Order: sequence, then C-alpha cells, then structure tokens
Amino acid sequence: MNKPLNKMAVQATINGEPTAFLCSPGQVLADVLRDELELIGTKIGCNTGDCGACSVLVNDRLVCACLVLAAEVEGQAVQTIEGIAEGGVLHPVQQKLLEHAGLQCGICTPGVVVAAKALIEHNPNPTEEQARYWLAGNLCRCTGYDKIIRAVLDAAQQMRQEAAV
Amino acid sequence: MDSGAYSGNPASFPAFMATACYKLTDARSTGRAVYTNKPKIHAYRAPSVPQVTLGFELAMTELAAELGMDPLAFRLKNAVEEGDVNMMGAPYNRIGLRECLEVASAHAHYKAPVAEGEGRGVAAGYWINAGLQSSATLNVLSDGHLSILTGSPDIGGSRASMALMAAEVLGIPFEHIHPQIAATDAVGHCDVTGGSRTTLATGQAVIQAAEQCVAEMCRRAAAEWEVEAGVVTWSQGAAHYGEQSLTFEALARRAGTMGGPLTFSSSLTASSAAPSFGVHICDAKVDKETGRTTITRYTTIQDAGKAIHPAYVEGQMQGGAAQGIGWALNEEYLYDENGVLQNPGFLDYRIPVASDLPFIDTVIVEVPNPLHPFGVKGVGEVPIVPPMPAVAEAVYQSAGVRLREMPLNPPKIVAALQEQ
Amino acid sequence: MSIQEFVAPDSLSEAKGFLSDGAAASVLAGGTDLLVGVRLGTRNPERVVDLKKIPELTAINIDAEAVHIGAAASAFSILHDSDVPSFFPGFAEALDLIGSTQIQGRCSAGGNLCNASPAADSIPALIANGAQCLITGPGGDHQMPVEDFVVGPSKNALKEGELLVSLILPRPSSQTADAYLRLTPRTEMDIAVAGVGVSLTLDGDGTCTAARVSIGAVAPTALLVEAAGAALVGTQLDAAAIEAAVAAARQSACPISDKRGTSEYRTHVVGVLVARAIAQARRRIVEAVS
Amino acid sequence: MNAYQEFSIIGSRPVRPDGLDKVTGRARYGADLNMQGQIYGHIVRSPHAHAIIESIDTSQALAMEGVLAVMTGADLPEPGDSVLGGGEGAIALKDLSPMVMSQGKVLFHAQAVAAVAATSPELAAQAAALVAVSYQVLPVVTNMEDALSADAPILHEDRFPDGFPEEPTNLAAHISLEVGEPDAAFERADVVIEQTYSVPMCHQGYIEPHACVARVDAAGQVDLWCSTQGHFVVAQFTAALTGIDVGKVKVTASEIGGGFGGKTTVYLEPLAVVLAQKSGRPVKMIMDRGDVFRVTGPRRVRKHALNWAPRKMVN
Repeated sequence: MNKPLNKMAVQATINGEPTAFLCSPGQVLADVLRDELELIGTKIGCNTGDCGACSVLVNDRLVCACLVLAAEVEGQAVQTIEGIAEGGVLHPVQQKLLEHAGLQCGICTPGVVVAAKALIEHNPNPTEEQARYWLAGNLCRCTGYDKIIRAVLDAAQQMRQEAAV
Repeated sequence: MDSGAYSGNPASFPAFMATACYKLTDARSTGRAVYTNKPKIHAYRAPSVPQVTLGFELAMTELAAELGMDPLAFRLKNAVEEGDVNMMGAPYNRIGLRECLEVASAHAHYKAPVAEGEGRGVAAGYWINAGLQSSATLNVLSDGHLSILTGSPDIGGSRASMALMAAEVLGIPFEHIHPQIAATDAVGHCDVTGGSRTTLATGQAVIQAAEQCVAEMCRRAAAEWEVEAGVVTWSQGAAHYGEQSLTFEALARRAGTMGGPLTFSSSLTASSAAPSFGVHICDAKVDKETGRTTITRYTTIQDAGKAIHPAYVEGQMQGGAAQGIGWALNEEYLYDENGVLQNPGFLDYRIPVASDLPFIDTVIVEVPNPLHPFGVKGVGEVPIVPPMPAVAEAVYQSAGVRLREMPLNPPKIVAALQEQ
Repeated sequence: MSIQEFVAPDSLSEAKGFLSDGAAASVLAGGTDLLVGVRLGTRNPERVVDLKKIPELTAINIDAEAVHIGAAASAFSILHDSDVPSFFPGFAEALDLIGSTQIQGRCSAGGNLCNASPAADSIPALIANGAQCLITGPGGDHQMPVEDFVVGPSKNALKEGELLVSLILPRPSSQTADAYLRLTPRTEMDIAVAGVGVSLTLDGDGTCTAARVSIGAVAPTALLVEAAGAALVGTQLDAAAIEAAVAAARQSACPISDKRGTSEYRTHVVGVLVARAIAQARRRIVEAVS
Repeated sequence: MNAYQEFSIIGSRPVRPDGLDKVTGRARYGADLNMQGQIYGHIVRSPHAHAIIESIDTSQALAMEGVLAVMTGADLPEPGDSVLGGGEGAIALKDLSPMVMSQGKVLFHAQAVAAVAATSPELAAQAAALVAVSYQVLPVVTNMEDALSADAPILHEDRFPDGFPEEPTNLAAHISLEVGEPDAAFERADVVIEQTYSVPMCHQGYIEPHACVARVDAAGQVDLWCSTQGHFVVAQFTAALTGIDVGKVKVTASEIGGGFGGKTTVYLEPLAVVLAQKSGRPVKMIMDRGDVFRVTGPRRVRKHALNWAPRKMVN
C-alpha cells in the first residue's frame, strides 16, 4: 500500500539564487521552503490561504506559499522573507515595523513584510484604506493592525522620498 | 457558564470583577459552571471578565440615560478609589479609574460631535492583575555587557521591558543588554506569561537582581578605594566616591581580579500586583438595511501604572481592543447538534482583518503602583474588557436596537430592527 | 496529499490527453480551491494538470464584439488588464472581493466558475454581463451561457474530458454598465452571504432598454432573475421599478440557513443589494455619459 | 511610594532586542526546530462528541512500514487526585489527562484517542487512519440549559459538586459571593434593572498553531522544545501526565506566535514525549489549524442575568 517515493526535480530561482530541489507532486511550496530549504521564515498558520503568514512572491506576484504546489515554480523566481533584506540592509518596511513596534508575537510579521513590500512596489503612495485592504489577507491577532499600518505608510513615504532624491 | 467537558479554571473570579469599577454596598453574585460535550474551556485574556462586564456596563449606561446624565460623569460619581473595598473584601490601593474617566471625558474623541447616523458608546473595565512566581539571573559579561535570563516567554515585547528596567537600575546602555528566555534547567522557576504579570513580576526579579549587582559593584569599588562600602554611590553606570569613579564596564572587565564572576539571581512571589482600569470610547455606524456595523473611531484610555516601553503598552491596548471588537461583532463558535464545530478555520471564525478596523487611539494614564519599585501595573488584559459594552452601546445609538446577545452580527441586527 | 503526478502541458491538445486517459485528474489553475480541498480531504486527485502554461488559457484578448478571458488567467492579471476593469467594473469588483490579495494573485475567474460554489463572487457578475463559456473536449468546441454552466453546488456542466477554455463577455456599449455587490460580515476574507450582479443599458433619456440581474449565495447556484430584469426594462428606474426588481429577486431566492447566515436574512439582504447594485450601475452610465 | 521617582530610560521606545530576528524571518517558533533523526506524530481524533471507547486496535497502523510507535490513553498513567499549578492555571490531573488523550470515554468531538509516529507526516497521517477505534456512541449535549435538564446525558458519572444531590449531574461548580444586604437593597431600590446577557464561546485565535518536538535519551532525560506561555508549567504538566520526574524534563520555550491564555497548558507535549520514549526517536508534532479550533482553549460561553437595584447612585 505504500506507493514508491515519487519525487520531482525542480529548478527555480529562490531569493536570487538558482536552486534545485526535490519535491513530491503534491507538496506545497511552503513545505518545501521550510523543510527542504530551511527557509523557516515562511510561517504556516492555517495551510488554507486564510491567514497570510506564508506570503511569498512568485515572479513578483504575492501569493500564499501553502496554496502553490512546489512543482509549479519550475523556472520561476521565488522571493521569501529571507530575501527581503538586501546585503544585510533592512527593507524600509522591516525597519519601520521595528521603529513603530508594529509587531508583538511576530508570527505574522514575515508575511506582513512580504505583502507590504509588494504593496509599495505596486502602489508607491497607498492610502490608509488601500494599505488596509491590500493587507486584509495577513491576519494579526496581537496588534489591532494600528502600528502595522502606520509602519507601512511610513515606509512607503520614506521610499518615495528616497526615490525623489 | 459552560465549562466544556472538563472542569479546570475556577469560576469564582469573574462575578466580583464585573462590579469592581463601582462603589457597591450591597451585592450578591452567584454562578454555576456546567459540563457539556465541548472542549474544556481555557483561559483567554482577562478570563470571564469581559463577559460579565458586558451586562454591568450596559446597565450603567442605561441608568445614566434614565437619569439624564452623561455616561462618563455618572461613572465618575460612582467610581472606586483608594480605600474602597471590592466584593472579595480587598481594599483598593492607589488606583487610576477616576483619572481614566477624567481623561476620557476631556478627550477630543469624546468632545467631538457624533457623526450623522453613527452612535457612540463608552465603557470601563477592570482586571485584577496577577503577581505569581518569577525568577531572573543577570550575568555581567567580560566586555561590560549584560545578559538577562528569565523563564518568561516573550509574547509582546517583554524582553525589551526587561532590558529597559535593567538599564535603568544599572545606568548602562540598552543596547548592551541581552535578554533571553532560558530553558527550565538554566534559570529559576517562572509561572506562565499571563495574567498581565510578566513586566511586573519578572521585571521585579530583574530589578532586584540589578540592584544586587549595583550593591556588589559598589562593594568592589569601595574595596579598591579602601573606603567603607556605604560611602560609595552609584549613578550614570558607575560607582563614585569623591573624585574617583569606576564604571560598570571597568568593573566587568576586572571582575576576575576583584572578586570573581558577577552573577545575580532573584526569585520572588510578587505581591506587588495592582488592579488596572481602562475606559474605551467607540463610534460605530450601522447600515440599517444590511445590519453591518462599521467601527468608525475608537479610543482606549488605560492606567498602566508606569509604562516601561510605551509603544508596547499601546500595542496591548490596541490589540485587546481589536479582539474585543471581534467578539462584539462577529466571533462565535457554531456547533451542530452532534457537537461538531462548524467553523474551525479563519475563514468562518471571523477575527478582524486590517480593513475592518480604524486606527485605535491610545492614551496611557500613569498612576504609579505604590507596591512596585517603578510603579508598574499589568496592562495586557484590561483592554479586552470594555469593548463589548462600548460597541453594543454604539450600535444601539446608531441603529436604535439594544441587543444583549453577542455577537452583534448583521442577521441579528436586521432581525432586531424588523421586530421593532 | 494523495497527488501522485503533476503535469504542466503547454498545449490544449496535450492537456485534453491528460484529462481523458482515465486517471483521476484535476485541473489546476489558481489552486485556491483545489489545494484547500486536498488539504481538508474533500478533493482527492491522483493527477494534477497545471493549465497555466497553455497560452489560450491565460490570454486576455479583446476584439470588436467581445472580451475573451482565458479560464486560467488570474484575478490579479484581469484586474490589472488595461481594459477589462473599465469595460466591466462590476466584474472587476467581484474579482477584487475574492479572498485576499494573495488569493487574487492565484485564483482565476474560470476556476471560480468551475468550482461552482453557490457563493462564488464572479459568477453573478458574469451572468449579469451575459458571458458565455467556451468549452473544448473530445467532441470539439462549444459554447454555453454561464447561467447554464453551473448545475448544482460544486457541480458544473463539463463532461468527462472537457475543459473550460475561456469566458466570453460581449463588449458593452457606452450606455451599458455593470455592478457587483455582496454582503459579508467582514470587509474582506469572507464568503458572500448574498451577492448581486447587475448590468443595465439606458437610452439617451434614461430609459432602461436592457437589464440583467443575477443573484448569488441564495440558491444552490447563482441565478439569472429574468423577472427582475424585465421589471426594469422600459422604466426610468423609478422607485416602483426597483421595488419590483427587488421583489422578483427575493422571490427567486431560496437560501439555506447555515453558519454564514439565516435564510430570512439572506432573502432580505439580497433585495437590499439588488436595489443598491441597480443604483450603482445607473450611476456609472450617467457619469460616463456626462 | 515607589523606590524610583525619576527615570532616564524607562518610558523611552527603543527597538526591541528580538526585533531583528522577527522581521527577517530568523526567529524560531514552535514548528521551526528540527531534531536530528526526528519522526512525526499524528493524533487519531474521535469523530463523536460523546462516546465510550470499546476497543482500540492499533495493530494495522503499527505494522505499516515507517511507523515507529503507536500510543493510546492506556500509555498514560492513571491520573490521581493531584492538582497541578496554582491560581488561575490550577487544574486537576484527572481533568488534564483525558483532555490530552481520552482514557475510556470521549467527551468532545475531535478529542485525542490515540497517536502514531512515523517517518514522514504523510505516513503518520495514513497510519492514523488505520487505527481502528470502536465506539459506543452516546447522546450529545452542547448547551447549558439542556445539560441541566432531568434527562440530560451525564458526562461525569463520578462527580458530585458540593451541596448538590446524590445523583450525578452536569453541574461542575456552584459559587456565591455576597456583601452587605442585597435582599434589603432590592426592597428599597429606586429602580430595578433585570436583563439577561450572553456571550458565545470564542477562540483566542493566535496565528501560530501548537507545535513541539521532543527527544528522550537512553538515560530517560527528556528534551522538549515547544511554543508555550510557560515552559515551567509544560515541564510540570508533562512530567505529571507521563509519570516522569520533573527533574528529567528540560523544556525550552520557542518564540511564541500568540497565546492570549490559550498556551498555558499542554496538548501535544506529553504525547510527543511518550511517542519519543516508545520509538527511541525525536518526535515532532504540529497541530492542524482545524484542530486548534476544535480542541484547544476556547473561552467560556456565558449567560449572565443581571438583577440590579441601584439607589442613591447620584448624590
């Protein structure tokens, strides 16, 4: 009754590095990132796309890694929380979350960082309402979202100023 | 109340907590806990107090209305203060309910007119706050940094508050302090992070250990200077006597030749817990056709004793308010007749998402706890107590229907409006 | 997971082969329903056929008569197409309401339709716009209206080996606009308790010359309420006409009571949404003309 | 009077020391630690909310390749009459033990009845499905009014709260508090308000599901990593539930992804320890989100009748 191990070889660019991994056909990207590639910053809160803790970018598109089959990313570019700080320099969203105390337990934080980065790339000047709706898929039970939203808007403003210089 | 399948947490607290904000001379509270085929209930943020406070606070508001009084002024008239005794017979020490009510009355939110079609509700809340057992060990490192070990898991920033308190006592930079959560074999016993006790009780162990460190460093400096230990003073991160001084870093670097490793531990059962109070103001707009409620403005005011790291105190206030708003509007377990939960996921167990909430304004009131060296009071639990009655009153003021069964979801509001 | 095989064909004919050789196969477009179903044990495919490498299935093409949206095109790509949201703002609203930004990055209008949930947001919007399904299969290609495609909760009209290729929405005139509204307890991350899609056409003096009203989450499938549309045609969309459309919609509704809402509430609120969606579609036409 | 009257750094807002790890994804939570050679635990849960377990046959699961241990409630020592913890967190062992794994009777849906450990999560799930449990299904009662009715099914045949009849009931506890003269107060009241309020069962809703990994070495020393609000409590509860000396149970608290009171007890940890003992391998367990809602810490459902007779409240 045990089926033989049925692994697929997948090649993708993960956080800028060409990466090859083996996965089973039904394995989701979140599990491969965490268990095979030791990228444990992608968190699993629900496994059904309802909490956003596993948010990653696939070809710059914001998705839940629990709802992507690992085999689907063949030839694609995946960016996880581990790839957001470039050369050890924090992304403004990361820096502003720290400064605004926009995290308490921190389990949602990697997903929030990835989603907020995608928001600002998509819309460099989001309103409060736009930020709230964009991040509605990132559940946070600790903060009431207040300091998260302030941090994201502040990061966007800083990035606009830097872009203008 | 429903215990679920097994008993556990005692049912005795909440009854008196409902009345804890006001001077009551005569009262009786009875409660029954019942077994049902559901999971055993467990502690949840200010266990049971929001539930009993709902009724009491709504009654206070209704009574104020009947008397033609402002609901905050009515509460202020009846608010407990130092020396009053609660239903458990315990006298209050210096507490901050009056201050919170006064700040709320004067707040720009409360002064602002209620927008067309909206309603406003206010409510107060109380939580006893726990002390319990805590331990901390401080290790002075050879480069003048400090490691702090405690056994209190950090859920909302307590490592930052531990480092701040140690920095305050020792006078060394915050960045030189490295707080860690140690395993059970590496530090003395700590009870759970819960009951709003960690910054208060584990923090007090840190403060005591840091004070031991200061005393020992002063002794060592005195020995170096060949003076009585009592004449050496500690300030700005250094021991001083006359013109002479020895810094924390110097004493750390020379520990090996001045008496050995500098390690200090403190364990205690904190008797310094003090009750905490909060007042919330909620504006809400009910769409009377669909029954949907939008929270349009929300303000929380709370006595934190002394706020060690104000941003994380605000965070507790905002997070507690958000959870309470979730309870008020949508959250509930739905069982079928076989005892099977119908909504075991975040899709249908609806906690608030970012677009469901406005910014949540905060005002930290600081009435120091006289039993704590820094004046700290617990802050994590009070903020979930007032939201249900505050939201329910705002819904009533907006929609004109008074609902006493939570949550105030759209079908319930429409049904009540149609009945009217 | 039970999935034993993952294939990503790059042509329709190859895909059809994978779907018709007898294996228990499921197509994967966005995966937002399939992978949740596998996780919760309600779906059990052995083979997954990823459709996103097939050009026809992800393309969005606009010709003189119609807009053709590949069945596997993601909500995100439709929402950020240069033309589709301005042609069909109501359809775009429906897609924008599905799940989160993350879900919209993956889910597809075709998948939302094939999944055939009674509460799917995009289906009433498609029905209101008179959309057709282009289906390919062993017997060749054929079309059918969206309202006939869903035959029951989680049941669609696709036969063994058939595949939904694209959705075809007739191009609206400048006097036509649509709207989609739904009711959920939360603002986002929720499933419709009731949903309404409306498409209206007005002539120069504001008389309604065509109207389609579709309601979702209040019956086993999304419904085209012909009587509601008929109540509007020939009127100036006055209060009486709107009330008649609302009554027709409520009459067609036969909702269940469940964890998301009672039957009474759903019936009530679907009428509220019909009136509001009509007002919104009319406003769009008036604003576009002025 | 406070010992410190003025502050130099208290009240400022520095960046928290653990912040960098949390915004970069490096912080390790309950599910983020792997021990060398670890296998995976999976819990068999009851499909019924009220039932007597007639028999459990684990032989088929145990025979599966890759399955290294199976356990049932019989592998936990009989709970005695001891009470663990103190204050708000106090709990009788006889309430805690069956909550973690049933020992003969199932009292709520999805209650744990057995667990397996296998070399992959998928295998463990498949093996769990092969554990054959035979139930005698009993009537279910899910609300308080019905639970107190005369013909209600009784959950605990052996419990008699103080001051209540000889026959067992579903009444778990009864408390009363009084100050002053409430009866007289009602008589002289200006206004009496009588209302009933109710609040449903709600969940803490922390985003991180329960998770742990446990190792037991040849000397019986337990090394346990888990997400908890109190790892000393985990050590104490786990030791009591498994019959191991507390001194042999080392618990390391991972970063914790929210708790709000819901992570002040144990659900998985004692089971992971028993499976690790039996298999000789470290055992990792992660709770499924649905099970977090189904079996862990909801807050009380409460109906609250208020009878209030305020007088001279306005002076």
